[in-house]
Amino acid sequence: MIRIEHLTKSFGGIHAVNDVSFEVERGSITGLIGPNGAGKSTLFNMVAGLIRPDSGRVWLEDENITGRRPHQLFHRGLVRTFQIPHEFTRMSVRENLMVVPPAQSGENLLQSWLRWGKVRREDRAVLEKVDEVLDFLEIGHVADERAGNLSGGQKKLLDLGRTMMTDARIVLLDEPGAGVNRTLLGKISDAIRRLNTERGYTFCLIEHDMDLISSLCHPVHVMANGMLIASGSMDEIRNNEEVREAYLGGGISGRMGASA
Amino acid sequence: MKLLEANGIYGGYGGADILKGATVQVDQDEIVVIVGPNGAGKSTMMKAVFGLLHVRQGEVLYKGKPITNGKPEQMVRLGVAYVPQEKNVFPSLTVEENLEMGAFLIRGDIRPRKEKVYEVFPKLRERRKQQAGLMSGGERQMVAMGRALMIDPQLLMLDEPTAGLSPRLIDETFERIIRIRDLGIGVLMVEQNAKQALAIADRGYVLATGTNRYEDTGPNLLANREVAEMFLGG
Amino acid sequence: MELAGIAAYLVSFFTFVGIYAILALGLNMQWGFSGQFNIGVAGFFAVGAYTSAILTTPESPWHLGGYGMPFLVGIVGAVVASALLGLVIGWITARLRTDYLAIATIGIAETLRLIVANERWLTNGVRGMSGIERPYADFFAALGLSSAMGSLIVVCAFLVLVYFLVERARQSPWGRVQRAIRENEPAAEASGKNIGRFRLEAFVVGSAIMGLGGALYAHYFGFLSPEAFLPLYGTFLVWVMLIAGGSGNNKGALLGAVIIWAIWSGSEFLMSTALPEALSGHAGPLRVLLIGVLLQVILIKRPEGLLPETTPKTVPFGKRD
Amino acid sequence: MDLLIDLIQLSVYGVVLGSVLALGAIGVSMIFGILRFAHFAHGDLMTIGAYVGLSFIMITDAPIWWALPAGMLGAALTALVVDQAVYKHIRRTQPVILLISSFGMALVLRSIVQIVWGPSVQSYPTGIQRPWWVWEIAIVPTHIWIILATIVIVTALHLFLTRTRIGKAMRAMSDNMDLALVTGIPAERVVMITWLIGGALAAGAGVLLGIDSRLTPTMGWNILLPVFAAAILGGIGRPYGAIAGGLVIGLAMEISTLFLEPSYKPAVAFVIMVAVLIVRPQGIFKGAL
Repeated sequence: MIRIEHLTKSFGGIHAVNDVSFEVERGSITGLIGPNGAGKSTLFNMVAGLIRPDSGRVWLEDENITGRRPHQLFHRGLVRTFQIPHEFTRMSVRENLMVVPPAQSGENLLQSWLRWGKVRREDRAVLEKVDEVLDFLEIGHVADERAGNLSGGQKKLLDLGRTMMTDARIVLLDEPGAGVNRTLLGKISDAIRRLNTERGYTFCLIEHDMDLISSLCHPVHVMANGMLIASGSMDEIRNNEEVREAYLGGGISGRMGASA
Repeated sequence: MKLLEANGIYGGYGGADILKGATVQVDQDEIVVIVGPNGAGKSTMMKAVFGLLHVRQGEVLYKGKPITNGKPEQMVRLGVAYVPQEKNVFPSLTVEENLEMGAFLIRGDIRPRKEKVYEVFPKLRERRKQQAGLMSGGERQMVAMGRALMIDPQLLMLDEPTAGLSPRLIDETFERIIRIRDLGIGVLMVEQNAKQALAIADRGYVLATGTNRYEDTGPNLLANREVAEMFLGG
Repeated sequence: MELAGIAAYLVSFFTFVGIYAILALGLNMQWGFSGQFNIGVAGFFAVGAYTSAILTTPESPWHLGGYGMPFLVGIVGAVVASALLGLVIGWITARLRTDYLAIATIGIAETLRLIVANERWLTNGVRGMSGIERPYADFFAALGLSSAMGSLIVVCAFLVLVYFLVERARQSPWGRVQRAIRENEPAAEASGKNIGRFRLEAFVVGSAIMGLGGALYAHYFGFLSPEAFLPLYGTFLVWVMLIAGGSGNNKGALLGAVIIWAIWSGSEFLMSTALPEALSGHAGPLRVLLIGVLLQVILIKRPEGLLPETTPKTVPFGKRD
Repeated sequence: MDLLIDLIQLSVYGVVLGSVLALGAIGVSMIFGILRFAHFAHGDLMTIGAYVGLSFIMITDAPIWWALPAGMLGAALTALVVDQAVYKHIRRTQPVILLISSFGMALVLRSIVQIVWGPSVQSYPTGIQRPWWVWEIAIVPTHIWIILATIVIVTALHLFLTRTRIGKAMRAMSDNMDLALVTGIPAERVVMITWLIGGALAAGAGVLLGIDSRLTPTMGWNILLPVFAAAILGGIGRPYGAIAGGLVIGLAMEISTLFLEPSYKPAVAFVIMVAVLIVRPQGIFKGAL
């Protein structure tokens, strides 16, 4: 579904990402792991349109999406979440989700002024969707809370909820488990799995929590020093000597570049 | 009496706690390493100890005296120096000026201290008039550590001192850390290069999801099969 | 004071409040909703005022004009002209960080004031434009009302219209996106919103509303000179009103306009009567000092204003437990 | 030929104006570097400095140049008081709140000037200025003194920033506030010193401007825009760039009078600034505190 071809990016002469290629299959939950500074986030940001690659291409289906802005990618069905949750701080949780659906006619100011009835009708439909998402994520009890007051894990769920408010079916998750306690982590991974099996979402995620990776992801790609060093199932990865070295440090030369 | 004790620390960046009862202790003359998966709260622990993050519960003791939620300035006065992970030099200042900033709180002649740092890092003497921002990653790390040594600390806290360095420089850095320890300075550091760090450590802690999982001598932790597993799960 | 005097005073008081409330609502659109820092309100105010004045006044040897257009054409002209100005400035400053936007907007306002003061063919310069009529006076005279009263009614009518439009904008999905962009730009972009477009829209509509305020001022006051568009009157008071009332909250903007104008005009009255003789020559600066200190106190003690921003009632039906 | 003479003559004026702008812009730049906001009351600090200097020499009957240290002291203390009374309390909120506050503070300072010194135009007793003629260029003695005074002040600042402990700490804080804190640099004290120096530099600009022309309560506000333009042109947060920025803006403003009404001078500065912001939002000159 997403095809990454020979992506390369340097910062100040250091290869953060060096000629990486792989594919994210439709309907998969693809994992991307690697030690800090391996270039995972840089790669992610290139796919998500925040950083322009020095060379290489990103394809979505058969369309070249290299260098597209995030809002353009959004309208092609590709959305992302952030490592540190990005909530709309002083807006309620419900509003946070209501912002997302594209092509709301009320986003046009003239329509809002002149066709209030239609705008309200649409809002009602959006609200129903919001409530459904809140129920799905089991955070309905904080719907009227300011998003800034949520706990870190709840914000992660809200981030995931925002992706559910779209028609997008390919979601890039940047460390969905970072800084989240065990209980919520279970909830998050559960939500990801259900979205994948029940609703046909495709996920590509960066994660450090190996439990989450091994329970969810297939296949898993491993990066180190800006390069792809292994791909396969979690079991194959686990028995790969090079991966072991990369994670425990020492063996791999030139471990440089942007931090994850 | 321990040099530093941080017992049962709870805290985070607002919202949920990242640290959930983590404990770390350092003696004089020892290198203590904190390792663990990302998001375990390693760097957070360092910040909590140094007063950069609010400790919600638990206590930090320095030479037996409580210093929980002290100001960084106070820590420096007590003789604790901290080197953050990134952006740990003043880029527009020269090497020498960076060192002088390290000794900002010291009254009196700081030249002997500078000399002492130049002895540990001879390269810095050659480059003392150079702007720190124009130096390589390895050299910057030397400047950062030299800056921290200027207060003649009893405890040196290093947050991932080898991040982004090549293997040769990593080895050099660890050698220097051993020399610093041999000067009688306690070293507390967080490391991603767990294998090497544990190899030089007198003691190590493995942190996961904000709590202590393992605590042992460096070599013992290295030999521990379960600890190795932690980095790849399962 | 006689009853008639009090009544006349109240009419003038509320007319000014109405005009300032319109300006504050325009600023709320830019700052309160969208987080765009415009301290060149006076510039848009001036463009609106002069545009309507030039379009509607009879021919004069002293300045451009003689088009003798109807009142509503003047109003529309003012709105369009200030919207166009907002479009140009908003487009130039779209990529700038807050501080630069602030400097750029005050720069354009000061430059416009220089043009107004120096281009005598256009505006009669510092001598000002006089004889701007209240074209609605005849209509109200027929109803037995004074033209001052007529001005108040006209201003209030426009205020109601503007309030309605701005409040609906706030409650609409459009306003929701504006607040989302203000709160977290990367997340808004990741949610598929074209940030540049939304920003520009808020800036342009806010500018147009300020232009409308300018036009109403011109017809009410009947005389325009660069003095009226000093940053003090045109920009500073409006900002204090919005901050005091509560930025992001349209009712706050209204409340701020009433309270601050009451303090501002009340202080004039107070100082003309109660000031010791030695200070009587300093009434003007003392009033500015008072408002300036008031702003600092609000920023320190209650930065969210008297009426803090609220969440719009997005839920037309209550599904919540 | 005449055009060339005009051009040179205007360039001399431009350097004089540029000196004044540079002193103001350095202060704006320093405050931005450390506190991260554009200080809108800076022009009115200039005004305060000019008036304090004038009062000092009037009261003590001292020679005119004594106005410079007196005004600098007065404005430095004013800046410190303003910071401690107001800015200090809102420093932990968003920088934009400081921006609004300083905009209000500009009016507060101006009204204080009006109350203390009155609204009328005043001037320094420079006496009759007999120009020296070099070729066909008139050079007024005070202009030489203004440029020299600027050089002295800038040199002193340079020595302060590069030779003293506290000066280096200021540069360190503008480089990296977080690192400065963990190094043990006392941030509040450095901020206070920043205000003292920023205020003193503003007053330097104000007194020199007052000597060159006249004093009005709005003199500082009227020159604020060119000062900002100079700071932005130099790369805001970079004081040495501000010097170059000041000279470029000063020259452009004076030379523009060849073909524009002199009253449009601030607009010229503004247009240059906008052009710079469009092309290079970071400013033109590279350098650091």
